[in-house]
Amino acid sequence: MEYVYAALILNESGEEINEDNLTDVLDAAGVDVEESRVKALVAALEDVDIDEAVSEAAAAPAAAAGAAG
Amino acid sequence: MEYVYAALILNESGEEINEDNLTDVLDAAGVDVEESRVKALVAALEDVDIDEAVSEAAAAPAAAAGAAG
Amino acid sequence: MEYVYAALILNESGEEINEDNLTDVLDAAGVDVEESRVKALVAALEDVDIDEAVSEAAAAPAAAAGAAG
Amino acid sequence: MEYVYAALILNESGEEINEDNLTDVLDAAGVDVEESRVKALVAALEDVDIDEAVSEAAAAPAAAAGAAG
Amino acid sequence: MEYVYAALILNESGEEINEDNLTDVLDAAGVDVEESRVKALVAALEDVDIDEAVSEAAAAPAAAAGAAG
Amino acid sequence: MEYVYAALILNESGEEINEDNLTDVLDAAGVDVEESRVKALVAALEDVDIDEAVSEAAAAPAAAAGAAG
Amino acid sequence: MSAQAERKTENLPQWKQEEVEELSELLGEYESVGIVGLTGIPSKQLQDMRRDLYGTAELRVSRNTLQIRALEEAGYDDLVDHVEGHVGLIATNDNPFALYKELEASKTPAPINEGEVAPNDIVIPEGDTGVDPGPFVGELQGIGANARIEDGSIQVMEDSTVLEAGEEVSADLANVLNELGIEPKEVGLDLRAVVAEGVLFDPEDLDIDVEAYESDVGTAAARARNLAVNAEYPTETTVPTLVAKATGEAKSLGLQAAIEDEELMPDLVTKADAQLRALAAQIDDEEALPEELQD
Repeated sequence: MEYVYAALILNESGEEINEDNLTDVLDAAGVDVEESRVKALVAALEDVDIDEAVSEAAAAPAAAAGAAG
Repeated sequence: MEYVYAALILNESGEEINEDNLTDVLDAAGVDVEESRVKALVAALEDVDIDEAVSEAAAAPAAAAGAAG
Repeated sequence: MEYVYAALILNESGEEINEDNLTDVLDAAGVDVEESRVKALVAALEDVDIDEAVSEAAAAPAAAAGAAG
Repeated sequence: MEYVYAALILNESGEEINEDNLTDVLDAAGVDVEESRVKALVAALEDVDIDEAVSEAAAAPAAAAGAAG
Repeated sequence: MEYVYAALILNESGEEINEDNLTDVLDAAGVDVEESRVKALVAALEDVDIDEAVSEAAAAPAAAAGAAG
Repeated sequence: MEYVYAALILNESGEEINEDNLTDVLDAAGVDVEESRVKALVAALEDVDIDEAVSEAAAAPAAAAGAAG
Repeated sequence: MSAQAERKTENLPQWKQEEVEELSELLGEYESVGIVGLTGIPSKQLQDMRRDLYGTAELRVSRNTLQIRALEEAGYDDLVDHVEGHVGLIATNDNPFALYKELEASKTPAPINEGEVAPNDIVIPEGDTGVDPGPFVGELQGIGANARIEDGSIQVMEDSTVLEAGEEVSADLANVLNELGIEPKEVGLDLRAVVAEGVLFDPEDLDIDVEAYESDVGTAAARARNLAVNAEYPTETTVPTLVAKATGEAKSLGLQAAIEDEELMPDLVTKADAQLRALAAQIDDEEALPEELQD
C-alpha cells in the first residue's frame, strides 16, 4: 500500500506524481523500491482525478455509518 | 492528511514512526514540514495500534464503496 | 455551542463543571458570558453522565472515518 | 422541557417570548419557575428562527457522530 | 399545536391535564381558548401514554421532525 | 480533544485561533498545555474552513439516523 | 320557560305535565345534554346500561313528545330535531367527547334480521367459511358473495359487500349471515347529538381520533427537542444530544483538518486507508495495485 500512500502525499504537496518523486519518498521511508511497480502506478494514475477519487471515499461513510449503527 | 500518510508508509515499511523518519519522508515529497505537527503526530500515535485501525476500516469499505459507486 | 464545548474541555481536564470554571474558560476565549446560560447548563448537566454521552458519540464506527473527507 | 414547551405556545399565540410571558405560562401550569432557566431560554432563542428550528432535525447523537467521524 | 404543548407542560409539572388547567395555561399565553378543543384534547389524552409518546419521539427525531415539517 | 474544543470556542467567539488564545483557554480550564500541540493545531487549522467542517457533522445525521432506524 | 312552551304544557294532562317538568328540571342540573338512539336494545339490557352509567350520566326514556317538550322547556331547542325513532335523553357533567367514547366502547355486535335496514354496509369477509361443500355455496353466490369450493370447504375469495347501508335485509341474506355467525349491527347507546355549554356537537365532532392526538404529542415533543437542541438550550433531555453534537463537530473538524490528536488517530488512519482504497479502485492496472488489493 506504501506506493499508493506515497502518491497521495505527492498529491497533497502538489508535487508531480512521477517515477523520481515516488522513488524518493519511498526511499526516504526505507522501502525497498521496485521500479516496475513505480512505473505501473505512475501510468495508472495518469488519467485519474485523485482529489475526486479521495473525496468519494468521504461521501459514502454517512450511509455506511448509518448501516453500522 | 500528508502527515498521516507518511506515518502509514513507515508503518508498512517497518521503520519506526519517529520525528526524524517522518520528516525525511515528508521532505522527500516536497512537503514544507512543520516540526510541531510531526511531534504531535508521534505523540498521538504512541498508543494507537495502526494495523488494527486499518483492518477495522477494511471491514467497512464494501458498504462504502457500494454507496460511492 | 461554546458553552457546551467549554463543559467538554473541563470534562477532559478533569476539572469540575461548575459556574466559575465555565465562566473562566469562556472569558478566556473572549466570549461575552451570560450567567443564566452557564447556570442552565450546569443544572442540566447535573443528572447527565457526560462521559456516556461523549462515548456514545464516539462509538462512531470505523467506516465513518472516511466521512470527513 | 416545560420551559421549551412554554416558548412554543407563545410562539404559536404570537406573543413575545420574554421572561414575563414565559413565567406567566409556567406559573399557570404549576411549575416552580427558576428565573435563570427562563433567562437562559430567552437568551438562547434570541437569534433563532423558531419555526425553522423546530422542523430541523436535531442530530441523532450516535448515528450523527458516526457520520461526522 | 399549542393545546398539545400546554398538555405537555402539565404532564411535566405533574399537574392534572384537565379543562381548567389547560385553559389556565393557554390563557396565560394569550391564546384565544376554544373550549371544545380543550374538551376534545382532555378526552383524547385519557387514552394516550404521554411519556411513552414523548420518548418514542425522542428515539426517532429525524422522522418526527419530518412529520412536524 | 480539549485542544479542538478550545479552537471551536474561539471560532464561535470570533477570536483568532492562535497560540496565545488557545493557551489562555486551555489554561483557564486547568489543562496542562503542551506548546507543540498548540502549535500543531494552529498549523493544522490554517487553511481549514472551520464552519464548513463543523456543519458537515450536522449534514449527515438525518440520513444516518434513518438508516440506523 | 318560554310562553309558547308554557301554552303547550298547559294542554297536557296533569301526569304528563309533571313528567315534562321533572325531565326538564333534570336536564337543567347538568352541563351537557344529549340524545341517544336506543334502537335494538332489549329493555333488560337498557336497565344494565342505565346502571353502568351511574355516576357518569343520567339516562331517561319517555315518550318522544314529552322529551321534546322537556328539551324545549330546558332551552335545548337545538336537540329537538334529533328526537326521532326510539331515543332517550342523556344528561352529564362529563366531557361530551369522553361520553361519546365511553358509549361507543360499550356497543356490542348483534345479528340482523330479515326486514331490518342495514345500518352500514354488510360485508362477507374473505376466507374459509368452515362449511363443508354443499348447497351453501350457492346461497352465498345467490346473495352476491364471491364463493367457491376449494380445499374441501367453502371459501369466500374476497371481501364481498352483499348489502349497502340503508337497504333492507332479505330472508336469504339473514340466513347466510346467521349461518356464518356474522353480526353486522352495533347495538348500544348511540349518541346522536350533544349540547355542551351551549355548543351543539354531532357524532362526527365527537369521534376523536386518539391516534392522531398521540402522534401530535410525539410531534410536539420532537419539535421541542429540535428547538432546544438547535437553539443550544440545555435541559436534562437535550444535554446528551448537545454533548454528542459538540463531540461530533469536534471530531468532524479534527478529521477534516487531520489534527494530530490521540483520540482522532484511529479514525484518521482509517480515513487514510479508505482514501487509499478509493483511489486504488480507480486503478485498472493490477500491476500498479498493492498486493493486498490485487484480485
